[in-house]
Amino acid sequence: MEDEAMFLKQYIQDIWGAIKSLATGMKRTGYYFTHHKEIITQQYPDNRDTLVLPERFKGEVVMIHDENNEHACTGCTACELACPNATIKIITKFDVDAETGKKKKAIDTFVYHLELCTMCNLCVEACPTDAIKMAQTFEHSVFDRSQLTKKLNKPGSKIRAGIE
Amino acid sequence: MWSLSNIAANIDQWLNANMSPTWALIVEMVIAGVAVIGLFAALGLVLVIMERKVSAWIQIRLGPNRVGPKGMLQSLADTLKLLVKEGMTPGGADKLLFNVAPFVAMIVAMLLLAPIAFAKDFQLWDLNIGVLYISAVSSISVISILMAGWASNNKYSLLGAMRSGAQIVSYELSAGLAVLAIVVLTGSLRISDIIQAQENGWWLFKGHIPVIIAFIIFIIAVTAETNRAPFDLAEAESELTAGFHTEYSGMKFALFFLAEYVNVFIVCAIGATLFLGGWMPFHIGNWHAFNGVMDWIPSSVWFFGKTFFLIFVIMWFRWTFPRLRIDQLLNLEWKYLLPISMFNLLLVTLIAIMGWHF
Amino acid sequence: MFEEVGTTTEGDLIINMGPQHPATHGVLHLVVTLNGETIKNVEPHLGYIHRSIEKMCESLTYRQFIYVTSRMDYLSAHINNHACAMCVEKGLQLEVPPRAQVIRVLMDELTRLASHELWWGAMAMDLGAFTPFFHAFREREVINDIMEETCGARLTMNYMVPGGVMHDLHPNFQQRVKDFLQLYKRKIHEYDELVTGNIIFQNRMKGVGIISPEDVISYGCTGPVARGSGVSSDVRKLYPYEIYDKLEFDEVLEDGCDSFARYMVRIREMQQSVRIIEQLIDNIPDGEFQAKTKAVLKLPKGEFYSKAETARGELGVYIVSEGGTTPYRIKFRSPGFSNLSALNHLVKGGKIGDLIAAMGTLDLVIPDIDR
Amino acid sequence: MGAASLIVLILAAIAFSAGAILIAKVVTKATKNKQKAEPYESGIPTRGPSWVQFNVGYYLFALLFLIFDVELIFLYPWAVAAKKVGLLALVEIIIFFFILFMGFLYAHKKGALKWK
Amino acid sequence: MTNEELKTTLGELAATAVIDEADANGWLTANIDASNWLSFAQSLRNVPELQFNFLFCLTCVDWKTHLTMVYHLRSTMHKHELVVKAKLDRTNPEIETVAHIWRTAEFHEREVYELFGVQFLNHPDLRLLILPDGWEGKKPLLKDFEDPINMIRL
Repeated sequence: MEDEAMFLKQYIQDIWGAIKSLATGMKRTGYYFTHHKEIITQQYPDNRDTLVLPERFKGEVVMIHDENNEHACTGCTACELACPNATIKIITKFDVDAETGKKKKAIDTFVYHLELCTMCNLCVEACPTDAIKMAQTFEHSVFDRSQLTKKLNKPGSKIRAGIE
Repeated sequence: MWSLSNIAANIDQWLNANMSPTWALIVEMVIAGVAVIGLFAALGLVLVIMERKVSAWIQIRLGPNRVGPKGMLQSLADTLKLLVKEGMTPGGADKLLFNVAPFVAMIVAMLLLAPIAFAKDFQLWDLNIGVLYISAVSSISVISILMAGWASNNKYSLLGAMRSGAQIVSYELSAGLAVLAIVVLTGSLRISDIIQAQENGWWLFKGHIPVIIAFIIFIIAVTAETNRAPFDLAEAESELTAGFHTEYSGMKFALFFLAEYVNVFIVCAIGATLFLGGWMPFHIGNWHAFNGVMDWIPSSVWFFGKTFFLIFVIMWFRWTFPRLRIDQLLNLEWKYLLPISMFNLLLVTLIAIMGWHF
Repeated sequence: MFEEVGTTTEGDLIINMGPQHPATHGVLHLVVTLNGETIKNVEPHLGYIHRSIEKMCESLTYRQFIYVTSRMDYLSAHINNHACAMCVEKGLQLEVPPRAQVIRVLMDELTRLASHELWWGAMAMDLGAFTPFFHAFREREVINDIMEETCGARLTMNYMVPGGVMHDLHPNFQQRVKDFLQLYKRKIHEYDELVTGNIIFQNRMKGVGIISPEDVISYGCTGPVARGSGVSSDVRKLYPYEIYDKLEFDEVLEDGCDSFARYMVRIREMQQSVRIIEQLIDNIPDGEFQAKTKAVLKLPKGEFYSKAETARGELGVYIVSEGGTTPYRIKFRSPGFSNLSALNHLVKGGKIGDLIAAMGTLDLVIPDIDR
Repeated sequence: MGAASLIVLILAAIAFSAGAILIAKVVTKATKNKQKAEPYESGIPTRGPSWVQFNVGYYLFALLFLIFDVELIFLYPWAVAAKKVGLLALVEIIIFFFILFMGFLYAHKKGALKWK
Repeated sequence: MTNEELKTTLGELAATAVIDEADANGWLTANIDASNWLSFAQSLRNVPELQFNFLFCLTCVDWKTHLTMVYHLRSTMHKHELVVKAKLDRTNPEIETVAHIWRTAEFHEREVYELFGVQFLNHPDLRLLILPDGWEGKKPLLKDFEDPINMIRL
């Protein structure tokens, strides 16, 4: 008889504990059901105007041009060497200095394959003249893969004076 | 006063006045058929958007909010999407069973609508064994699942079907015993009698703790019977991908989906009828002013209000609890729910015989 | 058609779970032999996401190869990078400035926290509870935002470089981490309410997937899997790196040997991570965040092995150098690979539901296993 | 409306289902290929037959259910009459349940309720 | 056990093993003959003073002229570590399995088998684990492996 009483007591205790634990969970979900202020989802395409990405966000590599359409790239290919994925290809040319008549190595085209880039930031770190940086753009999808191969130096741009 | 039963009576009168009785009956049948189909479709749309909104708010999300005002037409868009999906039949499947299974599921769900009282005097068939009819017909639903699972020629489906076979038949027992508690108290199997017996108070409040226990057992058992989480082992998503309807697509899948939701509605409607007084308004003893206000609310609103509250509770379960394991599921039934509900029935009988209820 | 029914006398059913299966979180392929609901054998088939990172690294320089390792165990990307950076530093005999060490440890612990958050949500989802997943992401998003601000990315940060870290901390970092800790402490009890205390959850986890301490060692399991069986295996305690030997934290050990013990290890580990972050967040020393290194790194001829404690266990990086600018051979001893090998042992004789529960507590990240 | 409503309901269900499936058939453009018709097993071709002799575990519960469901059917007429019959009904049902419970305990002791 | 003690114990245990000085990681390296590996492994695992119960890394290195199996062992009781290396023939690499001593070796050996082509004798289940079926023959991690389609040379 003792055993049965113990069993029955245990049985009821089990049920009580189970109901209590389930009720605790339901209380928590019930709380969120009634508290809509806690909702954390963002409405992505709608909030595009107010969306602020941190300045370090690595979206794509861009070349910095100032207002005179001048950049700081000397065409040293440090970034090309630093890149693990062959994302960057630099085509150089030789400018002839108008005053001295000396030939000077300069950048012709800075080819950037966004489709290969993994945003590892190693090229930006490697650049000795801070000519390139990571931009905050992130909506990269296009319909044609060839559009992802970009030319980073703007047409007609030239190297800023005094940068070696 | 405006009510569903008045409208029905008016239509009946008008038809009988203008046509021969046979034609009037046929037209009435057509109207009834169209009405239940409409109810079916509407229930599907409403319950799906309700499920999605409830889950979203519980999960600190917004939920669907693009189609229609506040996303309320989302399920309509989903239906349209399902309509243009190709209905596939897998190569090795048993074609006949595979295609018949959704029909069976729908017929069972539809048949269960017959004895439900949607409002005062508004009932398709008030048969004298209403409760027995419900428990008998609802047992057939397991056949559609077994058919679907077996015919698919898919191992996940087969496992899901087997699981739900063991599960539904087991939980049928405690659901039946919980229903019997009310039958004992009322002394009748007729749905209208059961509702009438709750004129001065719902059984949940009149019948002391045993009825509350019966109510809890009923809710648990019907959650399991309709294969809803945490008892959704038949379609346990993380184990059997989609269980018995893995191979179903397009409209055939939609029919299963719809049947599941309508089943949820029906069991909740039965729960509301048996324990919460069906369309009976909420009355408190001698507060005549209060009772008058309550009476003013249409009876159909009372019925749907109670039913949807129970549906909400079942959804609340789903979005809170993890799933049980198959042996635990059967343990719960055979070691806890069944003995408790048997013992509980004795207590209810004692209360009923001694007249201890209010 | 029906004649076939009688032919398999034993009634064994061979089911493919994965690569497209909701519970395998990625492309793990399990061939499960079932008898009814009982599992007779589980056999993993791998390689669906194998990129041969070890081979790729052989053609990358010592600066470049680190970024690839973010793609192994992407949930512990920082710690993978950290282990690799430490291995290169060992070869170069490079001293990392104290500020960089503290930043690294902070980032490691935040990563561990984020990883465990995701695991918690995903595991609850495996067991059929969907809500915890979203609640876990609420906290995890905050960590990801902090990471994004300082490292510039949310998942594959590539923040560790040989000799230190790539950037200095963002000025907002300290404040945001403190805010996060506030939030975390406010919400931590919900984890218990929703999942840990739940009777269904406990029944699903207790006594499931049992592995004895001897088997844990024999199978080479590390991390929370080993600690759930009471085997001390925390690299941070046993072989302290960076400043872990100066920090106050406990190695979490549970002796249940079952899924619930492994679950509790991770839950308690989150609290230890919070403890470490709290100790460090106000005590970040000033100074350099990166040691001066040559532009081209060359490791001397020899073999270098470094280990770190990722969220999943002990990650070993074994570099064989021939003195060049690229590693001659590199081997990642990934924790998931060894943990996965114990899966069959864990679930044999259990139910399908147990397989899901046990797999959830192994916390498998498939790219880590496939590499 | 009476029993005729059952016919209406069955016809309505069939009409609804068939209508939906037919509309879908008309609207969709079906393509056939061999891979599509294969059973879904996480993207891997299935091994061995799907229709196998199944573990007895599931059927045990079906058998148990059969016993108890018959008992449940007996209970319905009793439940209707219980209130009128009075205490005798309670005594009767206690005896009935006692016998049943003994059977249940026997099954339990025999391990029929243990999942194998 | 310190490295010095380890060295003497190992010397007594297997006279043929050549013990190198501690490497950059502070671990001794025991170079053994592939044919002695199984008995050496058994004694490493079972000798009470050694008790190397945790095989934490198992891999192979392709030296173009030969292969080297590398076993990293640790004792969780005595907290000491050891590296064991065994030289293998490149054309027909064969070594005894240790999957029954350290069960983690089963998966790791399968990995080495398919990536380097090392045959593990008496392995319980030596099949492809990572590579797709029908891959036999090409061993991706060997230095002379070429795959012009999937491998992009930078």
